Amino acid sequence: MAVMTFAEATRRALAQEMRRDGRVWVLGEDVRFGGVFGQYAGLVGEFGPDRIVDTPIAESTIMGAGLGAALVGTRPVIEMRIADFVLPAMDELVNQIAKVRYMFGGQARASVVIRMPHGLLPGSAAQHSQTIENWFVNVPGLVVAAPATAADHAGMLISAIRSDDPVILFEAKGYLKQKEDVPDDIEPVPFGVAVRRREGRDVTVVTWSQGLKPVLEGVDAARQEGVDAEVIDLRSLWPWDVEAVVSSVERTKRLLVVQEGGKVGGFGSEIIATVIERLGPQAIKAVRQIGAPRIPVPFSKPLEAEVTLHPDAIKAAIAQLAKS
Amino acid sequence: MAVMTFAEATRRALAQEMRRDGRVWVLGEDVRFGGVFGQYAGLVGEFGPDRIVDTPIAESTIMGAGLGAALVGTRPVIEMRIADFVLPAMDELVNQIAKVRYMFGGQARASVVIRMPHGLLPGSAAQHSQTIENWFVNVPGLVVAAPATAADHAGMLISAIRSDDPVILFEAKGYLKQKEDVPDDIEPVPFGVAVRRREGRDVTVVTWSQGLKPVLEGVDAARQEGVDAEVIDLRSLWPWDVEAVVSSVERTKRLLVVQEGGKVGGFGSEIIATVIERLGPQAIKAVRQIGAPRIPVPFSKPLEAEVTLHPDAIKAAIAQLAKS
Amino acid sequence: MPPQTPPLRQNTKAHHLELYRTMQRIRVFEEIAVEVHRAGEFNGYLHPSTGQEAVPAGVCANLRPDDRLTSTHRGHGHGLAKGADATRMMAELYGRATGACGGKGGSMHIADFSVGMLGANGIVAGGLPIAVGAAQGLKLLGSDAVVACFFGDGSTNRGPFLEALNWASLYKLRVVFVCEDNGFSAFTYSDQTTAGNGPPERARSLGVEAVSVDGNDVVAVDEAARDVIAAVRAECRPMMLHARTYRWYGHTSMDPVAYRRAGEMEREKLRDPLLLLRRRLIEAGVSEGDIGAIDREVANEMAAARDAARSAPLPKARDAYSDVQDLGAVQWQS
Amino acid sequence: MPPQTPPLRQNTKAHHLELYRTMQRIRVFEEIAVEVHRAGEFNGYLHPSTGQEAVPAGVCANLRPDDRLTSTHRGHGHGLAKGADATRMMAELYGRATGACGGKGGSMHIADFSVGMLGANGIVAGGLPIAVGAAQGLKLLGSDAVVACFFGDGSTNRGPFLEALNWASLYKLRVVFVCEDNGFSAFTYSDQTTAGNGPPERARSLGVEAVSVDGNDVVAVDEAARDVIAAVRAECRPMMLHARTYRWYGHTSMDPVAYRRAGEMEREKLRDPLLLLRRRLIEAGVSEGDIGAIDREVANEMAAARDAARSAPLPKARDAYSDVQDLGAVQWQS
Ligand SMILES: Cc1ncc(C[n+]2csc(CCOP(=O)(O)OP(=O)(O)O)c2C)c(N)n1
Ligand SMILES: Cc1ncc(C[n+]2csc(CCOP(=O)(O)OP(=O)(O)O)c2C)c(N)n1
Ligand SMILES: [Mg+2]
Ligand SMILES: [Mg+2]
Repeated sequence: MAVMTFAEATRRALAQEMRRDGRVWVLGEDVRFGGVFGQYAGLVGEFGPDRIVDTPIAESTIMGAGLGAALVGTRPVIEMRIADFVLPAMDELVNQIAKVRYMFGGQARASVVIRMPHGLLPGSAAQHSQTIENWFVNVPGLVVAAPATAADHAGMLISAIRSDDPVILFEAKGYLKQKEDVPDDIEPVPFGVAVRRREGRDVTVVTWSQGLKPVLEGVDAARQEGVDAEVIDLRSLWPWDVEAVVSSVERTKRLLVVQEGGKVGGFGSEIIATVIERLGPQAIKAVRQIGAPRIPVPFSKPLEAEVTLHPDAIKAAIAQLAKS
Repeated sequence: MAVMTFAEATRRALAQEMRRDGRVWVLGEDVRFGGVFGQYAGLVGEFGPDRIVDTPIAESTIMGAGLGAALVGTRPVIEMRIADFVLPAMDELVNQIAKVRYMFGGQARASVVIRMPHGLLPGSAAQHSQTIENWFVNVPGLVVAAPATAADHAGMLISAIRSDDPVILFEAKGYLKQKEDVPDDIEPVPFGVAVRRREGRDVTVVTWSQGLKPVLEGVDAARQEGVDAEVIDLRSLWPWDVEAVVSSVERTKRLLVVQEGGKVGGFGSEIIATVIERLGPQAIKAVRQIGAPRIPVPFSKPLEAEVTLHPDAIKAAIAQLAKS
Repeated sequence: MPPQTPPLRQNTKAHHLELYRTMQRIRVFEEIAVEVHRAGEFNGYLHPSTGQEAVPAGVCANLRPDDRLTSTHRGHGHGLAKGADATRMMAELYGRATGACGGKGGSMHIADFSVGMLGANGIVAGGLPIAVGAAQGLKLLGSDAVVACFFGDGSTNRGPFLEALNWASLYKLRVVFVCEDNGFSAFTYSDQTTAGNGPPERARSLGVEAVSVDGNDVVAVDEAARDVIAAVRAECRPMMLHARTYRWYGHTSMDPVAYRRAGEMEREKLRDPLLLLRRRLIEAGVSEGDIGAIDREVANEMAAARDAARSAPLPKARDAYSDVQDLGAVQWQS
Repeated sequence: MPPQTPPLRQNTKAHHLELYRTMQRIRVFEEIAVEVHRAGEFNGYLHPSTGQEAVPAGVCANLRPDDRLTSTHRGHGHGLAKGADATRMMAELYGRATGACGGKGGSMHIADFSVGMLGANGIVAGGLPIAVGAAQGLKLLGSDAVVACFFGDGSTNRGPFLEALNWASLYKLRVVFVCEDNGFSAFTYSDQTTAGNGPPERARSLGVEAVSVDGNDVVAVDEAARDVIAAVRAECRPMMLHARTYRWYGHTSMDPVAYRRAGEMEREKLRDPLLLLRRRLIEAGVSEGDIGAIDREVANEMAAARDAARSAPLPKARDAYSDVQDLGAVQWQS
């Protein structure tokens, strides 16, 4: 175990995979410089500029070239800088990467990793803060991961690189420069397997990515007041661990979904709809969802607070659910 | 009343608005030719090539130029040809159009209409068939309409043109060349107001766009067998008529959502989650959702049938819900 | 003869007959496809390249089997010229289980990776970023294979054109950008939506050398492509081959081309690439009989392809669920 | 003097002093902004344009109030030069209710529609399609207003550059494409990611005439812009003004520019646009005192802007819910 930043954990994981497999390479803006969060610091020294490739500012072609390079047998790691910049690359991601294997009847594999730091980083405003995971959950062909811990960031990056499917790795932007414990040997973390971060029998709280820290705070505070909430960190959104959630809700009969992104049209609704269809409404006592209101992310602090998760609100929601 | 194609109904609505307001104009590919569904047939003759503007194949700039033109006070109708082609224009739509008013503190209005024929048209395959409404429901700043009848297509186009908000109009691609009754004077159809297409007390069926026709078939067949389902055609997805759905489900206690697009991550889950949060699970007896499985749209007919809505399956789901 | 013309092939006549065969195969494949599509034997979009056959024929005659190709929505010729099997291609148009993509793609998504044909594309300019990435991957793997990237004149107005050419130039990649300039962007003449002096000048402004050629003269295309591809491979840098040609049918097989300028089709028919080569072959002493023999072979091949496609099985419903993804794939339920 | 130099302004000295004032206002505004940002007085991204002031100053001196401007992430200079109020701009950086955008945008989204400043942009090349659309809308409305579209050298590698220039050329729109070529694309030198011979050649390949100018010489920029904007307005066609300049700070105010080439900053400091103009003014007989007076006025103006911003109120939580949309707006709940 060692304490390091999330960015450093992924840097080590990537280096490990690049040493293991010469077909793995990186393309993105400013990666030789080290990447905007230092995720690539120093890698060009070890792997050279043909494997740590600085690209023009050309997201469409960063994405599309990644696909082309995969089609001839390399394993590109596509760096998007932040998730908002995938918007100019949506055609290449959704119309091409997600579909080539299928459209071509299995002849092609788009074995790429798409790294997208997402979510709130204070002061980043409307075009640099978006959380749009559910769009990709909606797109057949894609694997969608959204880890919350440094170890999971690193482990899921390894799994993503080894996967033959295209994997979108939403990295928690606000956490990348924070430090956590990371195992010395970084092991691959599987997709579709949630982790129970707290045990409890009163309420099931489901979250992921930048939802986890405020959830744990809120849950621990609720525990002080005698309500035991179970916390499920999904870690990946497609595939996602339906069984873990369903079996917990079967016990607690109460479900709270907490997401940093917008509640309307977000993945939280997908969880609720799935659980309701699986268990039937009568098996459940109460359901709630916390997420950002349907407004763009504003710049000024008191405004930004309106789209930020607050442990107090989470605690209050848990208490309210436990009573119903 | 006159019988005409959906495309013709929208053509008349557009001409009516262009006569009324000289600031309204159209930009898109092949619009002088008449548009790929004939929605613009002959309009260049009346309004000239400066208001019916043939553009290069450049979706990013079609979208972005529409925004720029709105910022100086014109009212552009942006033609995307089919919804799949919005993918290269996502930055301009989501990062710019949806956000300018907010980011600039109310100084700007992006009063544009974005026309996107969407959904299945047989044989169109993976890149020409997508149904991605829920992504835009997730984006603050946007109005999202998805009408199902010719009259609603025309009426909502009028409302969209007159609206100061940016409005996405998902037109039912498979219906555009079909014929229906349309009033002689096309009146604006409001957003956020659903229509009850069938009354019934056993099950509430919610649908929109290309869901409506198979739903009506399935519901009518179920009625033959003694189950009375209520059909709510949402017509717009943001804003959407939560009250209409909630009050119906309060009565029927059973909810079936039918959508043509992918069920996973689709708007159906949003409806279910919203209703459950509003009424509480205990107030409801059963919930189901029908939508396409999470696979790309395949070309070959027997495969395509797997992502097509079948009235029989809808009927069966209604019968099953009524029993539970 | 212009000075850059390469020395004649060892057996020019045989080589030209092969070019003829390739073009005739494309011509007949598409004539049959249009006929049966119009007759309703399958649905979806069909974009014939009739009139443009000289470009894929001339370019692909100079590609190695391990060279790659990215295509467009108008991709039948690219596939056939690169060596894809006509029977499997026709079966794909029909949506059959035996099709090149098992029926999942149809005409607009035909691919045959076994011959380096990395796929047609339903998105205009969609192939350009893929092509440069493929070349970059090949370079990383130490291969000297070339990627032939086909695209239409209309696609030079989309952003990926600039991005991909800048990219290929920057990383010195082995890409031949083949611009099939047929004058049309769907239902609109490209000159009405395109500013500047054409694709070659755009290419040069991005550091990509460009060569123009009469895209209806297969011998000219072949010779230009030979030089261009040799330079691209040896010097490890991209080049553009800009071929002026003409689209005979409408944008799709169903488009009556009401917008065509008067007299244009009549003029262009005289510049039919097959007619031009046939005339040249005869002048060079090839007999009508030798040409007729090829025509008959091709007619038989394509009729057989059509018959095989007609009688081939459709895929099963459950096949809709395969090849989506390994992780998180949804299962078929009967 | 090159032949195309326009006749001198009626009062050149006064005009040059105005150019000086504009540049000095940008310089001091940003120096203060960097200082207080580094001190943690507000958060978010801050992209200073220090060293590049001559470009917006010279261009905007030739714009009418009803001309429009689209900007970039590095937009303080564009706003100030176009006439936006420094106090409201500074308040926006601080996220105050009195800010140009009520605190919703911050530095990266500053806009002032009252002076035709249609907004900074957090997306590289984001302003290009907007600019051509604005020009198209103005033309449709019968106005002869010009749109000045500012963008960086790095953005010429994104697709919208090609699309927008082709567009403006095609529809003959009144757009001045102002390329602020500072040599950097964020943390990377642009020459490492850009092929070809530069933005002017790219522009010409799209039918857009281009003029290059020393972007650190405000008099040269002013004179070139005068010609270009006059031609654009009178002839109703787009042109590019390509200005070579240099970025003094890092990509953001927090970037120490560890990647800067040795000796470069020292060389560039000698080409400080303010230094160059000051020297020229003195040579032309302007007194140090007159210049010093401007400096003092500007210092006072900007210090006052900072003080006003510091003490201005923050927006209220409920303000987060306004100006999203009319239909379907979510309501604030205390
Ligand atoms: C991004 C995108 N926009 C629009 C279309 C619709 N479309 C299909 S082909 C075509 C014309 C393409 O012209 P060109 O590139 O010259 O190819 P050609 O059809 O002439 O072979 C258009 C507009 C599309 N498929 N993709
Ligand atoms: C589409 C997009 N990609 C990447 C970024 C991150 N980014 C912000 S500014 C910048 C560099 C832009 O270079 P240039 O256009 O030359 O402008 P400069 O910063 O030099 O003024 C980058 C890469 C972005 N904002 N938008
Ligand atoms: Mg063409
Ligand atoms: Mg720059």
